[in-house]
Amino acid sequence: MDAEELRRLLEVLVSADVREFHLKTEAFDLQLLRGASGEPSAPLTSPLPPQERLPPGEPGASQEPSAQPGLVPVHAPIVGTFYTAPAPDQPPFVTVGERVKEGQVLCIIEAMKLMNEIEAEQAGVIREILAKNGDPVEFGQELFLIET
Amino acid sequence: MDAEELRRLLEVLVSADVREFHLKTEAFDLQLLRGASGEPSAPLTSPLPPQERLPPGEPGASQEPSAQPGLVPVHAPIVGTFYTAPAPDQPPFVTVGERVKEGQVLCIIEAMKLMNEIEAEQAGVIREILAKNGDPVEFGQELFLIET
Amino acid sequence: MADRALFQKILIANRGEIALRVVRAAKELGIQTLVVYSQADERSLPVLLADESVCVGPPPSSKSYLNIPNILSAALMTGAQAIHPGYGFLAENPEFAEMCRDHGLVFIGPTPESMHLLGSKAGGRKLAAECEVPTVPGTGILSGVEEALSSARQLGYPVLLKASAGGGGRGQRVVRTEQELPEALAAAQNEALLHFADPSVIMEKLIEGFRHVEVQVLGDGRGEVIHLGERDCSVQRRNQKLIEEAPSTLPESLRRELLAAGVRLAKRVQYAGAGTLEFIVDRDGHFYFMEMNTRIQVEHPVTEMISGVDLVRWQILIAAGHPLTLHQEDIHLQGHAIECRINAEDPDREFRPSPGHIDNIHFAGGPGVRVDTHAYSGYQIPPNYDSLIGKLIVHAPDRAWAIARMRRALEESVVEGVKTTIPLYLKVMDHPYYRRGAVQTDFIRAQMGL
Amino acid sequence: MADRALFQKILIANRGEIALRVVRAAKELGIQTLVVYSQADERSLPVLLADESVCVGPPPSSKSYLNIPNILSAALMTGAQAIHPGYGFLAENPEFAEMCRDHGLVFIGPTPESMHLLGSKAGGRKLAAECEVPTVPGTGILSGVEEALSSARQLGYPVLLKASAGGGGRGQRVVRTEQELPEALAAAQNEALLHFADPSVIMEKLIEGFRHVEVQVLGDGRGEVIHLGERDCSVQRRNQKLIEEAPSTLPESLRRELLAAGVRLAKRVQYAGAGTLEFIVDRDGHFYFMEMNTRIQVEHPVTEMISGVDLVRWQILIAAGHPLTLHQEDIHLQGHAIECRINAEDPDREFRPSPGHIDNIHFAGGPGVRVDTHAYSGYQIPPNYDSLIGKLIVHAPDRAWAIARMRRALEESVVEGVKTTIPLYLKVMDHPYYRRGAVQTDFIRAQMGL
Repeated sequence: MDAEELRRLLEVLVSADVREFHLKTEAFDLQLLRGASGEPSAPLTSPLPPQERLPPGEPGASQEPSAQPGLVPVHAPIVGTFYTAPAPDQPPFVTVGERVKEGQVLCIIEAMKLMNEIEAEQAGVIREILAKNGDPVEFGQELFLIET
Repeated sequence: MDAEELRRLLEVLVSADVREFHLKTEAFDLQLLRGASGEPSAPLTSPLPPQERLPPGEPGASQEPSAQPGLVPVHAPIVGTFYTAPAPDQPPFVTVGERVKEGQVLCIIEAMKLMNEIEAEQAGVIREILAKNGDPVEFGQELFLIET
Repeated sequence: MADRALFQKILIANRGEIALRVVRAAKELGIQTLVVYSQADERSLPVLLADESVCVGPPPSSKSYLNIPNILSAALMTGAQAIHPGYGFLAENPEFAEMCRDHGLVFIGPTPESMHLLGSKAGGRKLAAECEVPTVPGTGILSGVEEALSSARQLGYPVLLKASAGGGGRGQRVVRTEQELPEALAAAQNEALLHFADPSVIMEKLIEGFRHVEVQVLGDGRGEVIHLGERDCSVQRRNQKLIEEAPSTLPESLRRELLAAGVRLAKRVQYAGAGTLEFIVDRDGHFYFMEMNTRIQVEHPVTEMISGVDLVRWQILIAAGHPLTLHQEDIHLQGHAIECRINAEDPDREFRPSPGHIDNIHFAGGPGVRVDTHAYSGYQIPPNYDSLIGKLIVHAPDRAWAIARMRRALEESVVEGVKTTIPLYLKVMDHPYYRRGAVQTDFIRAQMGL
Repeated sequence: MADRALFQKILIANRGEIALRVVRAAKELGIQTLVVYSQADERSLPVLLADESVCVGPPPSSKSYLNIPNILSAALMTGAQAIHPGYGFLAENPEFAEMCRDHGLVFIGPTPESMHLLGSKAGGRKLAAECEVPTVPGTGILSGVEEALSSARQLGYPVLLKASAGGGGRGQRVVRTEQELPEALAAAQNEALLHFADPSVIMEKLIEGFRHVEVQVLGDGRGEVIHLGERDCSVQRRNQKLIEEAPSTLPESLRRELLAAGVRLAKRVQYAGAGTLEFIVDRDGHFYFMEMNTRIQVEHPVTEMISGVDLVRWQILIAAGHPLTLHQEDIHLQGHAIECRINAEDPDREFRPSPGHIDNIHFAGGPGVRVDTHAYSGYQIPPNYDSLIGKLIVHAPDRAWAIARMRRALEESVVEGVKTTIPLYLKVMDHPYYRRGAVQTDFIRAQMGL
């Protein structure tokens, strides 16, 4: 086993997040231990009693990014009130399953009495609308998932 | 395996964050340990600035037990002043290299103006005397190492 | 006075938060600290923070914190001049105080003589009579069933049988009818013998529904005694205090009477150092002297917060022969203070102790918050001692604000790895009885169902 | 007053320890808290402890903590009635205060008008003249080199050039000879333009060797103003305060004059809320008014400790229209308080910021210790903001005791994972100059060589 062979082996182990590895063949015996202290280190991250933690359903930039493959989230670029339609009596800008073009208006965020149109940055199909009409949304909150 | 090969091997191991590595082939046997003190990282155990930590030389029950194989420590059973001899002008009870019997007096610990004789619990050969004549000793402190 | 040479080194014969409290006071006075400890406490904060430490025995307290020869040896061989006993363990042991004196060591506390005088319930009762301070109507040590029966008839049922030497509720028996009395007396005597090596039992009229209120005093040992107000310690569970506050919510005139009674009692014995006179106050506003604790109390910080007086510093100063330069007119009690004892216990499982590893601990901060704790992230709570891991104390201009402050401080505090009493205290702070200041010692059981 | 309906909800437009300080004050008043935050502060303590939180932008403060539209939107859409700006960021921005008013939100601070009036050095100088409070001899805004040369001749060298709109030492130039002046003026104007978008520069006589002393006031906006004593903030490094204390060690008569001058100035503008009047005091005991900070200061806790007054609570009450029921005769300053700012900086490497992961943090406790920190074990200090991770404050009956207490508190405090200023402060507490109370603003450089 040469260095190049070992390098390739390690790449595979790293990508699989293997921490301990032991391989014995006739030619060699390989043992290795990767990564920090071995311990999944995070006992210290929450200085708060459970009752103080953010309820999981609450809107927040803290939401885990929806990392489904092929789905691109649209984030709120400003803080304000989310509207799906230009006016209460009008149809929504977009609906789930609809194909949108780059630059097409997806919603309005009202901030400081100004209506800000939020446009699609990429073309694709609306797969999910994550905010409800009239919801307050914060900076960075996911509003739509678009399949590109 | 030459130096250049080893260097490349190490680069690969570092980039993969390998901590312990053991490779044995017909040609060689390589073991290595990377990173911090090798100690299982305990960032949380010491709430004290370094200047507050016990100086390593200080007598203390905190001393690591001398875990040499075949050596049995004799611990101080009481707090007091350690004396190697029955009186200042007399020879010590025991010396290094001396063979002692079970029940033989090894030293005196003076506590509350009383002289307490400390006896060997096992027969063996005195390999080390860990306290000095006149030292204050605390409960549990190691006084002698006896090879049994 | 911090500049005056006092002791050069003191030995602290205790553990946990009170050992740390004494280390702090000594450091601020420029006195070297020597902490003695058991093998279970080697990694505890007072041991780590003290200038020196000496291991005096294995984990069981009978072999370490109560091991008088080892503790005295440690003091003598390291040149400590005085011993602070904290609370519990040797703090109220007159023999230990005497042995300190015999070995030329200063015991930081009252004289053995006043400890003897005040140590038993019978002794306290006699002293109270001399000072015209009311005690619960009752007897001296009962000679037998005959005397017990006639005394009970005189006092009126229900009555309470108590070990004369006891404390903490052990050896107590409530007797509601004459039929129960003979058997209850025998049982109480047995229990007293078992726990306190003394079968002496006294009888008292049973007071049902009362508050526990205590007076903090400082005496100079020459007859000068001042009080630093009273504390209400009625939030208890099985005779264990959980929450204390100062001042009490008693009417002003009653407070004044209580405080004067406390000072009168302490003066009578020429008390030296910090002491506490415990009273019960019944629903009708009658108060009765129970006993004197001749030591610092767990709950002393609430008094420190409202008085601005450092009680542990004064214990050391007085023991060193420093005159009590504080006079009653210098004491101005301000605002309201509350202490919650954070115990590693599981309130949902009958307060069973929950020792173990503290993965993470984070106490509240900000204005008016004091934290006295020996715990830290990574600390292993030994199973050998009591479950107190810290005290959260708040001070505010008035009681309502102090409750609001305690509420927010409890919300900020986190202990991960072991169960604590914090969730219970959050409920107490919201409880209308507690908020009204109308809590009796049965509150936790009767009002909170625990 | 805690019972009176004030605001139902306030928005806190800040981060770190001061955001937490405001959360605490609001909680104790029973007011709902909404903290706005940048993406870098999502796991910060004020965000975690607030009732609600809204992300208002990415890490750079220009896009989050200074993002007025997003902050106002957050207030409007969540129904907050008032905004507390903390210190820094938007705290002294009169336009922001005006925009709050325009949108029906209460800005917790003075009126935009008094902020305008006090915002510039030239404005402060004019006000001082009207109130007969001395300022450092100097000029108004310089029209050009001609005026600068003649003014300098009149004042006598050395002189100091300063940006009129500036702060924090930016745009300042010391000029010791006539030859240097023209070039220095041009440089100062350029720097002023660059940092404050305003090239206006003033000239002052340079005072060498002085103390920084400041007066804390509370005003009700209707002409009633009280002071809460002064603070000495002379332990600085590059114009950044490190250690503050209250009261100062100035002679009593000088203190009285200073305090009276501070109250006079604040009364003149009918000041509303908490404010600080900054003075320098030269070696001869002359004092000069520098400027007014129209906000809460980092070092406000030392004043809270000696006065027992909760300044942030009063900011909220006054903004809500509550009368200032505190009068000057109610204020009794007691003892001595010291604050050390714990910065994540490396004192051995020119105080370079040391952001990163806090593996373990443990602050001191016990009597007379207050900790204001937003840090916790496991907290990641973002590199985007200042390096303050906490404030350690002590209070004791006198200054020597306060120093001893701070010393022991610093020894107890541990921060693992990042470098802090704690080791430096331990040295300061032992330094004879500091202990004597004879520290000027050049102390850290001149006496400690840093």
